[in-house]
Amino acid sequence: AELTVSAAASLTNAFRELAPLYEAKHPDTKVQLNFAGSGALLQQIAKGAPVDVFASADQVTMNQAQEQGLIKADQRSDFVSNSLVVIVPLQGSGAPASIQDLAKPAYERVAIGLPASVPVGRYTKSVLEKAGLWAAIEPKMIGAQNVRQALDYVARGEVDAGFVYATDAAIMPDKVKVAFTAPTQDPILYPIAPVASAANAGAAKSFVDFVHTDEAQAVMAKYGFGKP
Amino acid sequence: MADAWIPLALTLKVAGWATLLNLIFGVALGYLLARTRFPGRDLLDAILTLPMVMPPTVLGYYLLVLLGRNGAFGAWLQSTFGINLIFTWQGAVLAAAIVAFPLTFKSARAAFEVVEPQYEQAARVLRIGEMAIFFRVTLPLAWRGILAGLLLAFARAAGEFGATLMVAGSIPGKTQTLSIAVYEAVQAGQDDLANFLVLVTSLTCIVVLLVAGRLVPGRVPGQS
Amino acid sequence: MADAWIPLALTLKVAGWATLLNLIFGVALGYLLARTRFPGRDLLDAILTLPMVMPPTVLGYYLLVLLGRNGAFGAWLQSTFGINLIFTWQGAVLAAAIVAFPLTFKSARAAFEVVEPQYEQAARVLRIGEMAIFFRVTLPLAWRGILAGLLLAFARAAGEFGATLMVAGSIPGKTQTLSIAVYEAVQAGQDDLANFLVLVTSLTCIVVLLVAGRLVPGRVPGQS
Amino acid sequence: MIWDVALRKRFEGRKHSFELDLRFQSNARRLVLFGPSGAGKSMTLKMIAGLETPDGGHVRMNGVDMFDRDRRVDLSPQRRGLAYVFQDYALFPHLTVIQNIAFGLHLGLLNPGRSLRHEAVRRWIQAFHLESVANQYPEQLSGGQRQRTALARALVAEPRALLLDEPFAALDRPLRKRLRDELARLQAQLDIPMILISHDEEDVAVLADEMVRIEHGQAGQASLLPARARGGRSEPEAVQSTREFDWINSTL
Amino acid sequence: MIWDVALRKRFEGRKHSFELDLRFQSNARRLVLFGPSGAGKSMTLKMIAGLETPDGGHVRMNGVDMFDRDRRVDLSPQRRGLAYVFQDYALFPHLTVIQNIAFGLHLGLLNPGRSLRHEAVRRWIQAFHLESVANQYPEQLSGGQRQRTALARALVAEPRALLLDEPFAALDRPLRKRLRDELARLQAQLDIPMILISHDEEDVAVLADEMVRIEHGQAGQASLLPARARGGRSEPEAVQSTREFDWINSTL
Ligand SMILES: Nc1ncnc2c1ncn2[C@@H]1O[C@H](COP(=O)(O)OP(=O)(O)OP(=O)(O)O)[C@@H](O)[C@H]1O
Ligand SMILES: Nc1ncnc2c1ncn2[C@@H]1O[C@H](COP(=O)(O)OP(=O)(O)OP(=O)(O)O)[C@@H](O)[C@H]1O
Ligand code: MOO
Ligand SMILES: [Mg+2]
Ligand SMILES: [Mg+2]
Repeated sequence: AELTVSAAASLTNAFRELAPLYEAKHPDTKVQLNFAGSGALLQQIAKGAPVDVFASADQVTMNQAQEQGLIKADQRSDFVSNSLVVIVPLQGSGAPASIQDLAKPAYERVAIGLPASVPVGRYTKSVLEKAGLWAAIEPKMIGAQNVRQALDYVARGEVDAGFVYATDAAIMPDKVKVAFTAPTQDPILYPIAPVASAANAGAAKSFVDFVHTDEAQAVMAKYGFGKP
Repeated sequence: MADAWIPLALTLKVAGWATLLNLIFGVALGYLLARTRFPGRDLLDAILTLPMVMPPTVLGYYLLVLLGRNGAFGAWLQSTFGINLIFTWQGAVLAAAIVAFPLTFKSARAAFEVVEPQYEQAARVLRIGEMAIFFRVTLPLAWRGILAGLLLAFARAAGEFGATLMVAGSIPGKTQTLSIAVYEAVQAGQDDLANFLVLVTSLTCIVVLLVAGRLVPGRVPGQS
Repeated sequence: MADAWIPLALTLKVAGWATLLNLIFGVALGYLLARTRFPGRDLLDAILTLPMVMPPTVLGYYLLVLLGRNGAFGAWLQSTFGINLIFTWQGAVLAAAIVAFPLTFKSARAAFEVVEPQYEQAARVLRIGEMAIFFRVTLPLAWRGILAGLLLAFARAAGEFGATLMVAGSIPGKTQTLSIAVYEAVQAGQDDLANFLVLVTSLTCIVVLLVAGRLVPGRVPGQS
Repeated sequence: MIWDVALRKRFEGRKHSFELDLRFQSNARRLVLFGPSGAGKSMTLKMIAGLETPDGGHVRMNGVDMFDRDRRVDLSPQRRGLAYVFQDYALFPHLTVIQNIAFGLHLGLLNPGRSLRHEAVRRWIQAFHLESVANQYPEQLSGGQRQRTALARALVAEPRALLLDEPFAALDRPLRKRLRDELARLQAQLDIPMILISHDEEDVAVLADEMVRIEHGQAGQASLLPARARGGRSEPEAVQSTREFDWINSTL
Repeated sequence: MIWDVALRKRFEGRKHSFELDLRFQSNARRLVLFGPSGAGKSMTLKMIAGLETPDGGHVRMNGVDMFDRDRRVDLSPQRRGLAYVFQDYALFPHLTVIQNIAFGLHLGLLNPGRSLRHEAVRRWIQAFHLESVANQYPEQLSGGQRQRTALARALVAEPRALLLDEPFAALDRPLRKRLRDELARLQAQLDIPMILISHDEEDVAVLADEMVRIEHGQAGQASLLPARARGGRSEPEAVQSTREFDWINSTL
């Protein structure tokens, strides 16, 4: 049977490695991975796309799915954690020591995921608002369509700093360096759940269980994700 | 990197079908608007151009609303024919065809408009029916302009990913076209893979465009 | 919702300039390829069509690589003229112009190809220079086809957001165009805002297309 | 009555307008429309063929209504079945000479092939000396070759009647004479009515039984030409006998 | 020597090819090219005007090289400054009659306006009876009106020489006579050489000093016509004096 998993774009590399492992254990199941921004994935499911498992990058999106009755709420769980970091180009001169430093004129441009639609932007905005810096930083903001675009901007030296997940920063250690971790109010936890209308409910549940196994967690850790 | 083959085949299939749909509907509507006058003709023309103006993702969203199991048209398709277009390559065809539609339509209309009506009249007095006149006189004389539009439509359909991603998803081997694969490679920071896939895309399209350009005779032999 | 005004104005500015660039380069290259023969002409034609085939985000990525502070061309621009295109509306213009370029180019080439060379010869024996012939004979006779292409290019430029977003960043009031705003609203699930912005976009484009269509006379008065 | 024609049509130009309002009847199998440039001859012929719609009036041939404003009859050009040779040829630019001539013989959705299949096409190509250009496109033809191709294209379909708008204008003298004779012979063979626009008095002399004079959009009644033997007459005689047309010289 | 022309050119058709290889010299201010359809007359005139490039040979006018393959001279049509009236008119479809005629008087990047500004344009419009259609587009003209517009367009620019490809073919007889006389008078006034292609013996009679016969792509030497008074001669006389052209009837 086929099992369709819709996963947030930031899970791309890790889930591509997970799928064969799961298939090895369940030879009669073929995993089909579908990656996009969490928001787009939610809309697809809401409009009736044949999805069995939904893994989102943030709680807000999963909450919306739950409110609309799209997922099996009783089988929802958080399976990895991530952290928000500030990165700067590797060749750049110095790095900010704290979030306050970003307000200094030396940092002309800061790449941030678009707060309205990108989860990482949402986290960033709340961190900056809590620090009372949003008004100062917003004019410097270069909006990114997703987290990887922000990463690209920093890697190419087009901006002076950027907010990304630790997992993204880990992809390009030769181009960016992590200045510091920005503490978020709530921990960044990735939720996963079987879709309510899943054609393959048994397999969906078994996949959700699978991502919690040590074997799967080891793979996730390789890509920089933490335990929930 | 041999993986490029499957998305490539899928891309050609999706773009090919989308171009075919464009050929039929774009030419028909282009002809209609070139040759008939009715109130609201210009407005209809502008509306038919709108898919070009919408960001593809947004278009994809509206398609999703329309075609989804819970959408007006999707529900009807499902209950009547048992067809579901979401997350299928046929859905990708539809999305790509709609995004590319204005290209064929506009080119076809412009091409039909410069065909001298006198040639059609000459065919009429030779007792050739209107349908045959269209296929034997009007269409061949407008063909160059239409072809230019079709090639653009093919290219656009092959490169489309915003609307396609929304409607068909990005399922490797099933709905993941080359351009979605490129997009994901760029997103994943796999620059080498991205460059390779871009090369494959470019070469394929160059070959298709070159071959298609060859298939069509010049306006008249002996002309440059 | 009055917020729509600023991105709307920006969209019109960006699409307008992009169309202007298209007019100049698309018409020039379309003419060149329609009227001269050289080895590799068909190849050049296919290459000039490639921006259509690339997913815009990918195109934007390559533009970033080229035009960025550390990019080959960007570094030269910066050191020579002190110009930086990344994250400016001019950068958005460039991205939109490149994405839309094949539309104008292909239409222009097809339109020039159907102009009877005899009209140009008639002008030549009347001692009119080649440049004046182009503007007084060739261009007016090809104008309908070119205009169809330009309108498509305008629509595409107005709707572009993948490449634009990449090159220009989405700086509210500075580089956030209407289609980026629509995209965000859709992504954020703000359906009402999205619908409203789509309405604004659609109406604006319909008005622009209608007005532009009016400005141009039909092929000849008395013709339908 | 072979031809019973009454036509009204108004063209609005930018500053001037042109108004056509004429009627004529004729029993002549060979009728010529004659008159100064811009008088409305081509327009009249087009309305007879059904290529322009008159504002009012009627077109009747052998008692059959082809157009009648009042009775709401308006046959399509196809159903009228009148062959038409255009003043500027209107050859299909994407077809060779052979294909152009064979065009009306194929009724399907495809154009005739490039090879010579039809006996009738072969015959007309020979009659009009088009062998050497049979595979060329209109653009590659001389003016005369174009017109001969147009003529052959109209004739090959064996139409119900033949409408010719200055068919010999671009031809040289010997060819004109030859084609004129060919046409006269054909006329006798096929036994179909013919209307011809011409400025050439010799055309009138050899090809016309009656003549309708059109001027400023108006027609005089068809005037019978002096009785004469059809076909071969010596040239000077023909020139002589057309002196009667010198009225034209005084009208302009 | 006014005209010294030697031309070689090969056209490759699909099955047949056409080869032109001719030379002629003439001191006639009024030269006519005469010959059967498809012989290469239009082609020759186009090569003289610089609109087609010969494979070899030369074109000299009044001793000035306009084209010489061996000396690598090839003046552009603009620099040759020879007015040309096309066999199928080639009127600009996007311009009115006034604009078409005024076309060559404006050298800038813009087309002339729709209003009558130039005295010369007004004069030619009157001379050719085009007043009533002055603001119409070519598509709205009768065949004769189109040709007269083309003629006026060529003449208004006061060219160095005048090349006319069957300029009177589509005209009716009185108009043809009138324009022919007008042209003859203009000829005398402007004092420029003229080459004319015609099948019409009366054209030859009234407008030609010498005649070059072209057949199968080859030309005989220019043959002087019998001495005659230029301009006004009565018609029958002209017709009479062209009997000498009856050779054509025997060649085909
Ligand atoms: N592009 C071409 N390819 C092949 N043959 C051509 C081409 N253009 C012209 N020809 C041939 O060249 C010959 C000469 O043509 P041209 O137009 O000079 O004839 P012409 O003497 O002016 O005849 P007419 O009196 O009928 O106008 C014709 O037989 C024509 O078929
Ligand atoms: N669309 C139009 N708008 C305005 N006037 C027009 C239009 N079409 C034709 N005319 C005018 O109608 C008149 C008749 O044209 P027609 O072609 O019938 O003349 P004709 O008798 O065939 O002349 P010729 O012998 O020169 O071919 C002309 O004066 C022409 O200017
Ligand atoms: O992985 Mo996301 O949904 O692009 O932040
Ligand atoms: Mg006429
Ligand atoms: Mg000729």
